[in-house]
Amino acid sequence: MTTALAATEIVSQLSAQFPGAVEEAGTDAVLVKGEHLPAVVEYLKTAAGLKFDYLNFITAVDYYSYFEVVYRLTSLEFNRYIVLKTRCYTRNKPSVLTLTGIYQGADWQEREIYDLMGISFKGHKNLKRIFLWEGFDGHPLRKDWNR
Amino acid sequence: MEPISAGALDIIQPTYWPGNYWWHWLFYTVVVIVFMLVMVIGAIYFERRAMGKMQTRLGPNRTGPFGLLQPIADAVKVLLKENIVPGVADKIVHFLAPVIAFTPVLLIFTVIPFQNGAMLADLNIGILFIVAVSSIATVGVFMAGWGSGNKYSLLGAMRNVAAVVSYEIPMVLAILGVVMVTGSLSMNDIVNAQNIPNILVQPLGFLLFFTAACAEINRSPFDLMEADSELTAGFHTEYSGMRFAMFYLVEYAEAIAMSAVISTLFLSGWRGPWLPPWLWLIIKTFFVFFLMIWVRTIMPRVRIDQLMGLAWKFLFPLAVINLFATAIEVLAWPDASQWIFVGVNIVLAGALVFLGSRLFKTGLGRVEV
Amino acid sequence: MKFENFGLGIVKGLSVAIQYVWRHALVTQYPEQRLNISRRSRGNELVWSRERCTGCATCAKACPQGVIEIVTATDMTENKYKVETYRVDTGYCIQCGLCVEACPYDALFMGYSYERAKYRRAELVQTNDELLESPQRPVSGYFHPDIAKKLPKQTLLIEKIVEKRK
Amino acid sequence: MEIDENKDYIYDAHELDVHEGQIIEKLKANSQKSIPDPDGWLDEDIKRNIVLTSLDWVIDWARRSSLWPVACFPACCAIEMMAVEGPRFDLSRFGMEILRASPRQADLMITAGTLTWKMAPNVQRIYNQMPDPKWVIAMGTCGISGGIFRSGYNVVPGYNKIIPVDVYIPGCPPRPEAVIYGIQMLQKKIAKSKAVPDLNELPNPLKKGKK
Amino acid sequence: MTTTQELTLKTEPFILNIGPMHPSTHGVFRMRATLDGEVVTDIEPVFGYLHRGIEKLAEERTYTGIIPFTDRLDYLSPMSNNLGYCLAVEKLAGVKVPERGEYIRIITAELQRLANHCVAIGAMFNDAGAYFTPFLYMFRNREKIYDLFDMLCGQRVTYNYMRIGGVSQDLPEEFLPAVAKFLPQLKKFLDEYEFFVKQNEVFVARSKGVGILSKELAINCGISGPVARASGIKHDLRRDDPYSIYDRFEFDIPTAENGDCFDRFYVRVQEMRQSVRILEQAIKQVPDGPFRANVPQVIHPPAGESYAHIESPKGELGYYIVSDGSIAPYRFHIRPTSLINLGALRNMVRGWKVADLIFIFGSIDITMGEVDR
Repeated sequence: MTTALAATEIVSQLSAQFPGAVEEAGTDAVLVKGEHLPAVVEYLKTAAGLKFDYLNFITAVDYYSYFEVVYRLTSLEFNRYIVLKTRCYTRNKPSVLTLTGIYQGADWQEREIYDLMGISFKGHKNLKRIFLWEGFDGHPLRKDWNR
Repeated sequence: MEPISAGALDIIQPTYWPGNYWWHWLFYTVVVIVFMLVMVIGAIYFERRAMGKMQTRLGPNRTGPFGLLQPIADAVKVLLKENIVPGVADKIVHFLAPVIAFTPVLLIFTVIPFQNGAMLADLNIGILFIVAVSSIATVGVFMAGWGSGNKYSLLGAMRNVAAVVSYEIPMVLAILGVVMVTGSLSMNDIVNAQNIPNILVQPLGFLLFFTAACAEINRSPFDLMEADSELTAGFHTEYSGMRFAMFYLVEYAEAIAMSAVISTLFLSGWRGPWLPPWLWLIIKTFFVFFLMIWVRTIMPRVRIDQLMGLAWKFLFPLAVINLFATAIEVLAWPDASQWIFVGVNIVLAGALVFLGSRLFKTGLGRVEV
Repeated sequence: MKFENFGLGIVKGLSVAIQYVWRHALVTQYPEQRLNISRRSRGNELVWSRERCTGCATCAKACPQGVIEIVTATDMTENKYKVETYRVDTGYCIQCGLCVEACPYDALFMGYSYERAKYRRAELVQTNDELLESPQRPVSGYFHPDIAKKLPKQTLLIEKIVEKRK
Repeated sequence: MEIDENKDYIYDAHELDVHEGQIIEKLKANSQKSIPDPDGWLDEDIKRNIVLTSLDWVIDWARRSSLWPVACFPACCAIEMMAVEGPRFDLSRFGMEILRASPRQADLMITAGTLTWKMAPNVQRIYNQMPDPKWVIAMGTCGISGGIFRSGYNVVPGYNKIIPVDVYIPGCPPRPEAVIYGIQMLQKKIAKSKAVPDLNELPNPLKKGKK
Repeated sequence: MTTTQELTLKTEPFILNIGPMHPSTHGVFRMRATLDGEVVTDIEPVFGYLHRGIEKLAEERTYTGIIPFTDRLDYLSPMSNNLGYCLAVEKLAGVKVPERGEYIRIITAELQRLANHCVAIGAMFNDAGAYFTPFLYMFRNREKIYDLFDMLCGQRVTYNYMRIGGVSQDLPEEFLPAVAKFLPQLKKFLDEYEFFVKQNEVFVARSKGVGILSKELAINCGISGPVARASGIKHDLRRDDPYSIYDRFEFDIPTAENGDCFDRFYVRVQEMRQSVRILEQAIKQVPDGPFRANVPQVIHPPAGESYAHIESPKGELGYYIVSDGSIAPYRFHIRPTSLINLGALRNMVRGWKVADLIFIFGSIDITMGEVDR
């Protein structure tokens, strides 16, 4: 059974490693500040007892007042998963740090989020539209996008 | 059955049968062209029905009784379609390619004996003429690939040139084996000398020739030139209408030509009990053609570097050894009956195939990039 | 490329392919031989029964695309709204069957026949009386088990290849 | 084998994409109205005034009994197209199993799948590359009207927006028998089309400016 | 072990556009391959030719109205998509599915895995060049499974069969005997198919050692399903994170070591045998009783988010749904198994020839509906 890594246990470990990185810890989701994200993910991937080496998916949700980018990592060895979230509060040109350095699987999913949601990923080598054509105006998955 | 001396048969079938040279030429030209067209239409129908049956489905059976008019419908439709020449294409080369690809195939049929001595030209260098003429078709195919200005057809044409060059050698060496046993190059003499069909006398020769012929005429498992799963439609991607009909004709005419050559060289052409001799030739041609269809049904395509590897590392050594062994046999027992050859050659073929497949290995085909 | 077992693999493949030559080809030659399609088959049209329909438009709400256009009278006569127009564009309906499932009065059925190709785009739109049930427009047993029982049993490729001519 | 990393080919990927984007925008702008169905022959057929010479009949017979479909398989209807080509509902009985991959040799386009605006220029180019006597069958609800994805921002509401469609087969996806029924309807249409243009209707090049 | 052949001839690379409409790109997938002669030096995939914007359209439809969408995502295995979506919404709305509904779902999902692997293996042979024969042999079984699904829900490809809380209609009485009759036929066919194909010299030559995907690269790219198991990753959601009632059946997970095209083919054949084993156990234990929890057609799940993933025939298929309490989901995201499985295509293909590029792409078995959504 892929058990969720208890948020409380991980939050203490993370705030010890990266002071101020964790904003709050929901039931099984950990809210991380944007600029600490790659460091936290790197730590989760390489730490001895954690070994979150498998990135399930990345998606983004538009909550009108802020954008939330959701990451789900799984550790194949210990059969555990954890959900990380970051928020960016600006509506024009929101941006998050990229994870392509850590997971190669993140490349196209980040391009998809940039294409459909408009969140740009700083440090992504090839950030272009993946589904729509270059001249398409706007990002369709935003709540305020009308046809 | 002792060989029929040419003289005895003059009463039935003088070599220049209708007397005057020109009548003979006219009669046989008509025979060759009609034979080729009818056989190609039969081949198209036979292939689509046979492959259909082997794939648990039926072939075309709605146009005409049992679908017999399907190839005719295809021909009429394709001839009447609009002829599109791409703007990028090199017009003259694009126009000439099907002509140059088609004429050599027609020439092969001139030398194939329908009956004892009954062929357009009883050349005494018959088989050499066939080998020489059949490699001109490659020029036509390459012109098609280059002329249509399309990257896919260029890739297909380049592959064709590479394949035909490599498979010419095992093919010729396999023919040499047969020529050495019969002692003459003329197709008619080859057939007359075959009291035991050469497939028994030269089993390895038959295998090599069949494989090399399949590679030359772009039949599976070597159909890299018109590889429809990789290069959309290979070298004739940009051809439509009449010119595509010519290429479609070339594909099947070459298959029928090679089957006729194989049945003449290895299955003792028109010789056979009860039925009239020319009917035997047609039956044997369709049998060899069925072999090609049968192989095409199940075999995936070979990659281009494996194609080369197979030609140079597997067929070529075997062909040389086979030639060498045949030479020794012909010298050692010049007058003995050929049944000794049969025994020795079959054992030799088994040993060579076993040894060859044990030693044969091509590289992995990956280039460090 | 290695011949591990000396061309035996090719011979095996040839032997399997040749066996199908004398086996029966599993083809139903469509225009002449026809299969009994499934009893719950969702054919390419909707069948609507005017008597049972009360004009409640639950089907129009349940349709994900809004294919069904229904216009009813405003007043209720013996607790039914008289339906003036009931239009379905079969070129736009995807036959997902959610409307048949949602209809509380079993007034809507899926069609049973599939030969509905047309030359003109306009002919695909069917309004009121063209939607009623008729011998040319049989009814399928999708979400109607009683109708399904009356339909012929389905021809399964597992059992037999083609429906024997009766 | 040294390949210089700074790829200085004729055009780089971004330039290609921008150019493709412009083509799509231009196509999207001028294909809002759907192309009228080529059904002129249907009215004449009802009025019984289609007269076919025997040559017409032979050419029509040849054309309708060897229709070669082009591979146009975007989405789920492609699975049903495979089933039609498959062993149970065998399309090769109609002589149609030669699936020409290149549009040059094909004469029937069965549009098996949803058409998106990004794909529309390619489908139009394939249609234009097909040699002349060519027909189109709009297979499936997505081909007729965009179907379940009609309100999507990237979906063309029906193939008849960009290419003239001869036969519409509803269904999502239509059963293989429905596809064969549609193909037979197309064959009826071809059987009635005039293949050989009669001479007096052709513009006479000698008479200047008359016709 | 890759042997390096140093090409002495300096050839000028050219870009070959393996365009959206290509006979063996399994739909509308486009690759800009940079070729040096026959050798592929670089490919740049272009997506979006089948992007229908399902995630945007789903935000305007009720939870039951989305089920026809999930049929059209991975149109080679719609039943698995339905199952994944229904599990996600049931987790969100807290609906308990009755026993009979669970068993019907498992039977249909495993039948769908058989049907999907049929086309996957058949299409792979088509890309290798075998002229449709292995594909048509495999398609016969898919036709048999079409009949079974046609009997259940009336459609051959887009089933729209599962509902939130169970399935839409009960099994007809002749369904289970038909499945019981189908399974031995399939086992006999699988043996004949292995005899027919597994030792074919040319197929072995084309697939052994071609397009190797190493285990670390597969994990790093997030690859799942038969492609990952062929590279040695022993991860199968039916065993590691058992959803619905998979923990009641015993079956094993076939894996292979060196992750080349042959292993991907052979893992799929073995997976078909395991699915037959599961089906044999499942059809014996189907209980009677309700097949569907009583859930209205339009439901209001509580506000919140949920993610449920299943082992679809292509890999880990997940649905991430955020609901704000209304009748339509606030955000509907699908974990695209095929898109993520393609992540390592560039590393697997560089250095191989054009023929291998097509064959390796075919061995990953993707469906464009799931890639572009």
